[in-house]
Amino acid sequence: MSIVQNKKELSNWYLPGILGGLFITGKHLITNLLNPKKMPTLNYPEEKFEYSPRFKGNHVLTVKKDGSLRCTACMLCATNCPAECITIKASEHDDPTVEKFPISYEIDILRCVFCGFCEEACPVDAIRMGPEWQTPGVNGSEFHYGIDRLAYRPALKGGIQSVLDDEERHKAGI
Amino acid sequence: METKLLSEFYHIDEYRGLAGYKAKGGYDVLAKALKMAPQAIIDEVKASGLRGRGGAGFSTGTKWSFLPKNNEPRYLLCNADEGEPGTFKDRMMMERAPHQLIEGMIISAFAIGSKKSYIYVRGEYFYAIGVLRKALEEAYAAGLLGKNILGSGFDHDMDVYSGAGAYICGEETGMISSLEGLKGQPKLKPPFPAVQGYLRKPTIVNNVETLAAVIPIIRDGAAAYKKFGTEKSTGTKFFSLSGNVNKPGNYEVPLGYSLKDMIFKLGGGLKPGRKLKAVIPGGSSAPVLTAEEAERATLDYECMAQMGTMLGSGAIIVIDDANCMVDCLGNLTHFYHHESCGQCTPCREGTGWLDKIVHSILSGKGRLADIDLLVKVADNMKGRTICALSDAAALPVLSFVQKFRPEFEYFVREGRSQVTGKTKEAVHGEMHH
Amino acid sequence: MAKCTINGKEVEVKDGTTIIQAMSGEKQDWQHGKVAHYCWHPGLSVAGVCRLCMVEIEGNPRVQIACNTVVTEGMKINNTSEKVKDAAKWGLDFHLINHPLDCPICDQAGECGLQDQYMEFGKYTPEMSEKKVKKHKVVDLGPTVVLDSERCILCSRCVRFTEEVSKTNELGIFNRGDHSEIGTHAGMELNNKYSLNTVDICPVGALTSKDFRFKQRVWYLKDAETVCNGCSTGCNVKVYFNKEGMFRVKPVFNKDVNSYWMCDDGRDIYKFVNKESRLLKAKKKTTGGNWEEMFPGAAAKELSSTVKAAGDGLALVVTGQYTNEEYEALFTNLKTKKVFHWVNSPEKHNDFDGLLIRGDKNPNTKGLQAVMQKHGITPGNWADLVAGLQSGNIKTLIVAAPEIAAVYPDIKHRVSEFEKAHNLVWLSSTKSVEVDLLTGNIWQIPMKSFVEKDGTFVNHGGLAQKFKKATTVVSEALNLGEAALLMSGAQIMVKPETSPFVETARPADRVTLENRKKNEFVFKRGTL
Amino acid sequence: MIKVTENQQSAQFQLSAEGTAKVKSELTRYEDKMSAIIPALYIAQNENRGYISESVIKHLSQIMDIPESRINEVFKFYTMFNQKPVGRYHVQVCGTLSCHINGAPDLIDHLCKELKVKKDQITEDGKYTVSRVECLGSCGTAPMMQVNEVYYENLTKESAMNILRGLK
Repeated sequence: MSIVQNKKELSNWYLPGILGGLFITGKHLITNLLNPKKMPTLNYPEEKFEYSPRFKGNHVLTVKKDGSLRCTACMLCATNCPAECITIKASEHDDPTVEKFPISYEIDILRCVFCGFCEEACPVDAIRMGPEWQTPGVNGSEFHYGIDRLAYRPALKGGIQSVLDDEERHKAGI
Repeated sequence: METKLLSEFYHIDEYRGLAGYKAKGGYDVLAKALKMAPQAIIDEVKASGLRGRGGAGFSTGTKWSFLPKNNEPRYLLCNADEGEPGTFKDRMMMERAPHQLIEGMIISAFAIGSKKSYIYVRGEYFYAIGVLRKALEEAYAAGLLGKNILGSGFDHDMDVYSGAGAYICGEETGMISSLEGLKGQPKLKPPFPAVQGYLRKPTIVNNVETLAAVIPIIRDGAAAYKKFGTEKSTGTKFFSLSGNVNKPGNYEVPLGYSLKDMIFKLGGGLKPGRKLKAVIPGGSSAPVLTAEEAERATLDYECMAQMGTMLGSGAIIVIDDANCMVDCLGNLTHFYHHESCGQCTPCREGTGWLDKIVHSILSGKGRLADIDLLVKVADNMKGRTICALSDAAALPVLSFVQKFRPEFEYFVREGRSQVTGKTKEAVHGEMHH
Repeated sequence: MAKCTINGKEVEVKDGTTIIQAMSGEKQDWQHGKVAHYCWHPGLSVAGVCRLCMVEIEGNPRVQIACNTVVTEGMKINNTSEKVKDAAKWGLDFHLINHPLDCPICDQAGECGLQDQYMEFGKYTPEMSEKKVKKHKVVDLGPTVVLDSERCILCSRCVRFTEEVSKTNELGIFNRGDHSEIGTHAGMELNNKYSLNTVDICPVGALTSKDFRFKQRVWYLKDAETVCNGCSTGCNVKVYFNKEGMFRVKPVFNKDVNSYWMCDDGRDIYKFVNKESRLLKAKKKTTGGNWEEMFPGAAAKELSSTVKAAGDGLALVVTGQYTNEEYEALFTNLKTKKVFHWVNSPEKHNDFDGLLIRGDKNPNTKGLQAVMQKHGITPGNWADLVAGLQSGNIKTLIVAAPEIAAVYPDIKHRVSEFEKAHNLVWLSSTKSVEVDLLTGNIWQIPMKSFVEKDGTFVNHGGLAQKFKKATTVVSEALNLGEAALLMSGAQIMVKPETSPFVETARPADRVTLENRKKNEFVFKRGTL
Repeated sequence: MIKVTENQQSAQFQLSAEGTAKVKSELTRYEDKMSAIIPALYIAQNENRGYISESVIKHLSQIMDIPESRINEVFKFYTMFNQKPVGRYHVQVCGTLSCHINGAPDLIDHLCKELKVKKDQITEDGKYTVSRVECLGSCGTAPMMQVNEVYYENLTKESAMNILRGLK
């Protein structure tokens, strides 16, 4: 790796470097003061950065029209997860059209590497990676997100609707 | 002209009873046969070149010679299930001349040394079953059945068994399963019925007409019988003419008779203003012939095979130009979808698939790729199952699509029939029961 | 013997074997080439309905099914030709056109015949775009099995099983064509002693076991072969387990013991191995005191003094549930003449239901009798034990208790008799409610279950069957031999094996704040 | 979890004495007693108002000592055994090819319209059920129908309705 050496005599002096730096900072200070609108920085946390839909943040368990979890506890995400941080406990649903659903669905966020493999593995669009990522926690156990945290946390406003829907699927005969 | 070898006295009502039948020379051939050696009868039938009249056209003599040469009990079964659409000759023979069938069966049973035989009649023929039962009582009373028939020391029992509505029971081993009280599902072959059939005993299954044809062969000898028909397809055969023809019905003609004469002379031609479009020569499972092919076809096993179709049960369905071929194919695929016994996967699922594809075309939602899909599915059903129903379901599809492809493509492009202009609502594909 | 060439290789088979038997070979290892098949099962009759096992035979224009065609001399068979591959591709396609998209919720996923054989022989370009046939889902067939008719490929294995093996004729295929469905006649249940075998032989997820329903995904389970300790037949079985416990038991083929089958009671033996029903710690209780837990090895060592003090006042009660090796060690180390063989329900001892279930519910009765004979011990009858306990000349009683207490109906009555002993040592792998209620000096020492130790069982027919340790559930448990050695005063060090089993509810590695303080990783800065 | 239960609405079915005797005679008539299943089902269907219910199968299974699932398999395989009640006159119009191209579909629609009933349902007075069936082996006299046990051939819309009205 070749390193560019600035051999000019002037760069050995202390003052010209400092004054140059101060000049640049002053220039930015003036322009921002004159038209604050053009400032690139955001007033966090009031304004939050608009991430692209592909952004891989905290997981979201999608819901059906009637609000129940879309997930069928098929364990494909847990199998595909390299960090093995998803533990699911499946059980029988009393509504005969829904055969299998998760009683407990837990992601240990501390273990999760946010790679999105679970999103890819899911056959029924039940888990997605949402835009938020700044979620603090004090106690280690707070970093175990359960169903209520993953599907119905306040930021999701009642849960994100899944694209797939059972009625259309059954009507199409699949 | 018709040559009434078997059906000479069918027009006489008393011929149905024992007295009327005997008056016309009935049961004399039985007396003659009982004096002959059983092997001589088999050789006579083999020499006559008689081939199965039910649909397969297998040489009857050869089939009889497959029986093991020991005197283990064996059965003779008469296949009167007649489920092939377009065929109604067996019904006429049983209703008009039950004793002819009974006499033919006793001679055949004597030839193969069978002590017990059944006539398996399809359940819908209540009247024919009644006539047969009465004829059997008369025969038992007259000593023609039971112990020591006509003093010849040969005893034989015969019974009628009623089916219950299943096209599959027309298949040899399907009928045997039905007789054994199981679902009428065909059995794995080998072992073939001649080696191990009904109740795992050697069994011979022949069609009504085949067994009746034994009588003229024994009465006049094989040479006289060979005078009728062509060199390889000897003798006469009943042809059931139906469809858009003025005089539908059963006609007994020598094999090799021209199909054109059958339709326009005996059949009385088409309705005025209609032109011939297609002919199904051998029952619904025989590939269809276009009008030109039908003009030059002759009704015998060789010519039919040469034109890529089958003589089958001899049921000629005439279709004129007022019918839409796609609609006719939909009718046939629904028939096979309803009648598949569901044992083998290619046929159980394939018939359903073909039916749904044709009906999606009929309802105007077909795609061009569907036509090639029909050919691919039908090709991959043929020859892959225990019995020939999947071939019977595939052959109409292949022949209809190959010979009337423009009509299918028109239906797909326009969404309605080229002939009738109608489309069928999609509900038809669902099965009712 | 008929000689034929399969895929170019010369093979010699007995007369009358079909091509599929020739290709699968004795041990089902398919070394002559894998044949796709569903309805053929070596233990059942040939149905020939799935039409997948197509092979090409020289001189025969059409492909033939391998399961029904008998090998004749000089027959040349190949199943690698394009025609056969195409036949298998389309055969599988026909199976799948009406098959529901249930893999996410189907228990059979991971070991499903359709999944595996489609990956191997499939076409990968499905062309079915019509409506699928809708049938009954989640049908309750009986106490043990759930049916899903849409997944069923109608291979009729289960119908043939209820006809030929269990001979109970509950199942049938009703209706016709592609509306046919497996089922029982209204109201009748699939409720015989071998009903769960239908779940094993069902190649797809149509028949699933109620007991295993949704418990675990099969690719999370490890399996190990062992011998069932449910009764004296000694069926070869495979147990399926992982970190959270043992989930199910399936039979393994053994020509002369259980062929391909296994009874339903045998499938519950995993319940006596899981932690919920196991004795985890040794327990000691002196008269008037209550139970105090202790380390099993220490308890056994401490007992060596009482055993030496008892001298010939020592009595042994043994049951047929342990292995030959353990009996050997027991009788060589604890020298005593007073040995009693506790037999459960002797009157039902030589019942036999004609297939696999035997009245003698102990896996190793014959082995115990052989070892006792070798050591010249004749088991005393029960009255002497009771008399000895009353008269007090039996001071210390060591009981090698049964693993599966349920098969010992007289346990409450017997345990009340043991209570009279001055010192009672109860060696058992499972918790025992009756013993917990006793008073007096009682020791309970946890034993290893049959899955956690190597050993040999001798079944009713005298066939000795060796089996290996599958896994460890209770790490501190001893086996009978170790306990006997320790109690007889030998100075051996029993090292507990590491047990992968954890409490089911607790996630494996929860990081709590207390852990973080102890965990030095957090405070030492890592070097890049 | 759907429980396959026996629907209780049909009271326990009992064959008449004469019917039982006929079934018993059928058992010994053929080479193997299983062959008596189809005749027995015919006898039971005639005595149970033209259709077969689950209790009929249970009763037959007791009399003939054959497992219920075997009888039920045969019953549900064949089309001439009705699984649902039918009217006193079961009008079965053939719909296969020869009849199809000779106007069978219009005949069926006409009959359904006239009798104000949908296919396979029973008219209010319980007298008729119209259903389309497969080939009845009378293609020369198309279009045709079978009412219970009698074939009526060479039909037109009017002649068919006259025949049906004429039935008591």
